[in-house]
Amino acid sequence: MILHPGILALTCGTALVLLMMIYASALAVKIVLRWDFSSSSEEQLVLERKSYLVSTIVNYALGFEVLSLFLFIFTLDEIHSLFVGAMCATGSLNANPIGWYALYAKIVAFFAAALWIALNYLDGKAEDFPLVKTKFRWLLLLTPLIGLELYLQVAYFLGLHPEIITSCCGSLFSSAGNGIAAELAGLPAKSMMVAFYAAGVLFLLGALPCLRRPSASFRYLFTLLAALFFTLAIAAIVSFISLYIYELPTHHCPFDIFQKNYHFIGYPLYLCLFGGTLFGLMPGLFQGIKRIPSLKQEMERMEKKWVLLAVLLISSFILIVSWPILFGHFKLADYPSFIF
Amino acid sequence: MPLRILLSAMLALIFCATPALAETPPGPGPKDRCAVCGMFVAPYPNWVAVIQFEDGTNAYFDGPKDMFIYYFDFEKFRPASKIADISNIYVTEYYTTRLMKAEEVFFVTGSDILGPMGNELVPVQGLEQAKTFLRDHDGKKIMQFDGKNLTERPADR
Amino acid sequence: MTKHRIFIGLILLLASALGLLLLFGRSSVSARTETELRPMKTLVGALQLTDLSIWTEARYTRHPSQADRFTPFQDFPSALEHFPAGSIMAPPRKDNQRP
Amino acid sequence: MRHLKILEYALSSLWRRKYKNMAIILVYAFTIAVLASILFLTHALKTEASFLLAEAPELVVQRVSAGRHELIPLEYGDRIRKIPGVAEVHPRFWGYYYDALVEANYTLLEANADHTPLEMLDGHLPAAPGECAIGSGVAAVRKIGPGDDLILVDSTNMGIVFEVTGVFRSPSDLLTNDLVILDRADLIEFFGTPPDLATDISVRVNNPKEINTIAEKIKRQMPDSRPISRSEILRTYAAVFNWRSGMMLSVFAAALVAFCILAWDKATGISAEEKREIGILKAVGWETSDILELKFWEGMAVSLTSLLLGLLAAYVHVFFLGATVLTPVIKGWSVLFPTFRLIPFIDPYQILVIGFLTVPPYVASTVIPSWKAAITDPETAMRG
Amino acid sequence: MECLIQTENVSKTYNARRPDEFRALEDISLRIGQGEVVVLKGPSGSGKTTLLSLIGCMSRPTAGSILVAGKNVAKLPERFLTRTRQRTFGFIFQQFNLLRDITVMENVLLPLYPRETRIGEMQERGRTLLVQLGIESKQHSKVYQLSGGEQQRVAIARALINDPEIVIADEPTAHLDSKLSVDLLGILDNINRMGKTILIATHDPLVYEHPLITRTISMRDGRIEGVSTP
Repeated sequence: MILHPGILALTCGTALVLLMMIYASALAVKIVLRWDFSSSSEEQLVLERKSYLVSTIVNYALGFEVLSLFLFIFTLDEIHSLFVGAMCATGSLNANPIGWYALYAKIVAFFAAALWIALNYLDGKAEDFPLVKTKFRWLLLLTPLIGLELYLQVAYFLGLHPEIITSCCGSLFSSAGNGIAAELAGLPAKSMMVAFYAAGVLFLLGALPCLRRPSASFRYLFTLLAALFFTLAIAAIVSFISLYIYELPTHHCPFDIFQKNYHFIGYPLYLCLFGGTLFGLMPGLFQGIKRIPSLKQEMERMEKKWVLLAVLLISSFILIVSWPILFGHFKLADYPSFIF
Repeated sequence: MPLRILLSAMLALIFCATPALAETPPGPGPKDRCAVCGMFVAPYPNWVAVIQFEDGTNAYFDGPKDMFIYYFDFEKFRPASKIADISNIYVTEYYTTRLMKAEEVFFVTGSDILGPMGNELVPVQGLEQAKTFLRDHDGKKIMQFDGKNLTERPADR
Repeated sequence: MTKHRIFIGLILLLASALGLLLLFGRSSVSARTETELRPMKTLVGALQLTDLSIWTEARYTRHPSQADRFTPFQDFPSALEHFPAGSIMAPPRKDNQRP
Repeated sequence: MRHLKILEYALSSLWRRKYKNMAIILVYAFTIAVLASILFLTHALKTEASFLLAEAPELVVQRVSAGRHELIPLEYGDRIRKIPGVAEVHPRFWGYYYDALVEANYTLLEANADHTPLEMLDGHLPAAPGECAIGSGVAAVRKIGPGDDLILVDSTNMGIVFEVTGVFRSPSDLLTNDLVILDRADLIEFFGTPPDLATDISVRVNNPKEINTIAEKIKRQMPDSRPISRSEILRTYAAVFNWRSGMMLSVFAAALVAFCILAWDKATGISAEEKREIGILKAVGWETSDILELKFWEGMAVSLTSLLLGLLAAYVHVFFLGATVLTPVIKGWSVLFPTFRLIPFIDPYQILVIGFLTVPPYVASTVIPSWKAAITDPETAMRG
Repeated sequence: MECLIQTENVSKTYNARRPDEFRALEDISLRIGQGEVVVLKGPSGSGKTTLLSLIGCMSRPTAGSILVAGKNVAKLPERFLTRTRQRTFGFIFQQFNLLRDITVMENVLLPLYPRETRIGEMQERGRTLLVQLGIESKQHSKVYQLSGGEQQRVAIARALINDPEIVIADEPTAHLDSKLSVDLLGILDNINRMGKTILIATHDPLVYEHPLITRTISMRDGRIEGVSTP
């Protein structure tokens, strides 16, 4: 256990959010059980008012999730000096592999909270609360997710012992290592590049029929492509994009790009990727909502916006990423066999 | 046997001492990039390799590996010059972190010491030290550069 | 209808005051790195110092990095925590112990 | 547009209860200032330590006997020198001295023979037997300066007179406050150190990649030795200061909790006047979400102002006033305690952490009360 | 005459199924056309205020339907109720319900804060209204510095700021002497001339005997007792 101010802030903050979310879930259970829109009873009115509290709490929780993702990564970066051989945030994560899961949980929680807020927003657009039960049922899944995140985070920080010898990204992300991260890094850059750009083009092309035709299947496809692109993009960042940004063929760390040395390029890069993926996921995931008559029109209007936003964000992501590849000094060379 | 080792060590000492004083090329500036992969060289002073040309220019590398890639594919990287234009090749010796002539050191491959470009040919001066390094760091082969080719010393496995 | 302007102005003022302090701090960091830290660094090199001279009351507080694992116990034979500094300072860490 | 207007209203509503809100901002800012001072102080010390100790010997080899630090044979140094990659080996002589006169502990250290003049020293290091150089803390408690005599009692209970030839300048207090530098021969004689033994051995290594291998070889060849690498020293300091700030933060978090209870109380104890006000707002067409936004802006205004004020206060306190309020807490029993002339190493991360430590509790403690206020029935305005 | 408000068998019960259950309104059906000035009259506790708050979209009825400008608001979520209220109604409350510590202008502009109106336009509208009501000189005064009649005018200005179709006034003369009450009726007359429908709850004879009134509805114990047209 390391008693570090950043760790303290993360743990306390997440615990607070979890507490609030548990309270919100208790309200949600009540709402799901007792909701009866046709009733004019005062209880129904109270429930409607409680739903405001729940959405306020989730709004704050999402804000916290976004910021805490950054704080988490910065904290990892701060404490890496405590571990032998750790050169960057990745080294800190490798010091206790649970850290990776904590990070995944944080990312999933971010998407889940954002999607929930979108659902809540849509619900507010209709005059008959068509999504109340749905959204509060989903909320019951969001809370355990945050609980899991807190657990993983605490387990990670508790399991950190400064004497652990971690491998720095150099060796862990080298093709000789094992584990998912190493496999990602070990992916051959050339074929990875092809896959990444192919997925990007497919995704952008997938947007066209969504804008023209009302068919649902195109939207499902679009969402699938968004998910596919997101995973490929993360893999590509680790496998070759980071190399071009750092101009270092061994540095696969996906976090160092937040630093000043690299002109804070990580912020717009991840903002575009995460935002684009979020908007790309929504058309397919919310397709069922179109069946609700009071929301159909609103949905069709919003959907266009989402697709456009997704296309815009993802293409700027691809642009940011391609810049150093196309115009940088750095060249990825293939090494002749005589060396090894 | 010990006498021979001592002699070779002394010889190596003399070899390294004279050129180090006389004509060691200047270290890389902050703007110097590796001639093969394009990354900055200055942040990795313990790995710098330099090819010195007769006309006084230097080509910098971020490790012996890239230097050899350049050397063995010379026409591709510097079509304007010939191999004969090279006056000296320097690499940074592992234990002393000083520049030494590439012909005067042994190169150990496959070790767990990674350079900025990952696996490296680690330059070690003196056969005894090279063997120590091979043992300490899980190396695979000891190689030698004779000014033309990089060859393995088969007896040292 | 101007309160929000005043407020935003106030926040900007405070933030820029903080920003100026940080900038001032950064410039004084670079200035003092040159005038103070560099000579102090040579001092560390010349005298081969390994620790900061902050808490001089006990061995393990004066030289935390050099203390062995038993020093803290040696230094307080009867009391569990002998030195006030000990309450905010962990005994030498295990990572200082090569197995 | 809408948001700005709601902000405008939030500010005017805060202003109407200005004394109460100012009191809250002050208390909040004070709490933040305390927490931020701790963080700034420890972070500055940590950064300075890591910067300075980057010059420390790559390896210090101690001998451990029965779990305790013992004198090390000089012969170990010769064996270490043979390990490939070792550049230099120096035996070090140093020790502690308790000065009964002023009840302070000094650290006695030998002067290494070869060195250039030190900028941080007025005068010079002892060049001959009978001379000494002292830290400014020692000079202050003993009220001596260059040219004066320092009398110390040696291992045979003899008072030995050293002439002070140098005093370290006070900017270097963090390193030198309690030092007494003696000539090597003097020091050996003073402590009565047996010949061919040293306190420990410092080892210089050229290639940082090789340090751990060399440490392992030393440990293997001399099993009773304990090599301490520079990175371990640095990690120790990082851990010590993290521990320290974490510990103090936990203690002072009580203040934050107290404040949050205050905030909660203030927010729940909504007065009849406020309730009437919100009722009117809702009656004239404000939605529940508008009231929630109003409350959000109120909270933002309070916490942002307090955060900035607290950070400013902490900065001034730590870097201009030398953390005067905190020093008694961290000083402990040290007689010689350096005055902090901290170098303002702060980065946005520190500020982010402080924000994270202080704002979410406040937000969490006001969210339910402000919702309670927001659901006030508009009908109350009709009924009076 | 176009029908603007239509209630159909509206009832409102407070604290339903509890010992303190209270039926405030029972089975109210009425229609109010555009441009009408309707008075609800009856003793206190007869359900006038409850009916006004139901029509004014401040609460939902326990049963029945209420159509405001053709839209049924009986079952709307609070959010949409508020939106309808914002756009359709202006309220003049019995106790003026002004915020004491802010200026006259800020009080008048309160309904516009949560809407997308530019600040300049808001102030323009406010000033016009204050000029019309003759209290322009007081726009920067705090409410507690005003006399009762001036406060009433501020309240009227606030009710008109969002240009409502329907103005609802609950006992508007309760705190005014007879001279001021006459003035107020004059103002209401002007408002009516601007084409606005006015709904007044009162038990002040000065009001319900005024020639302006197109219809008087008498209420008692939550029921309509009788309707009279002068």
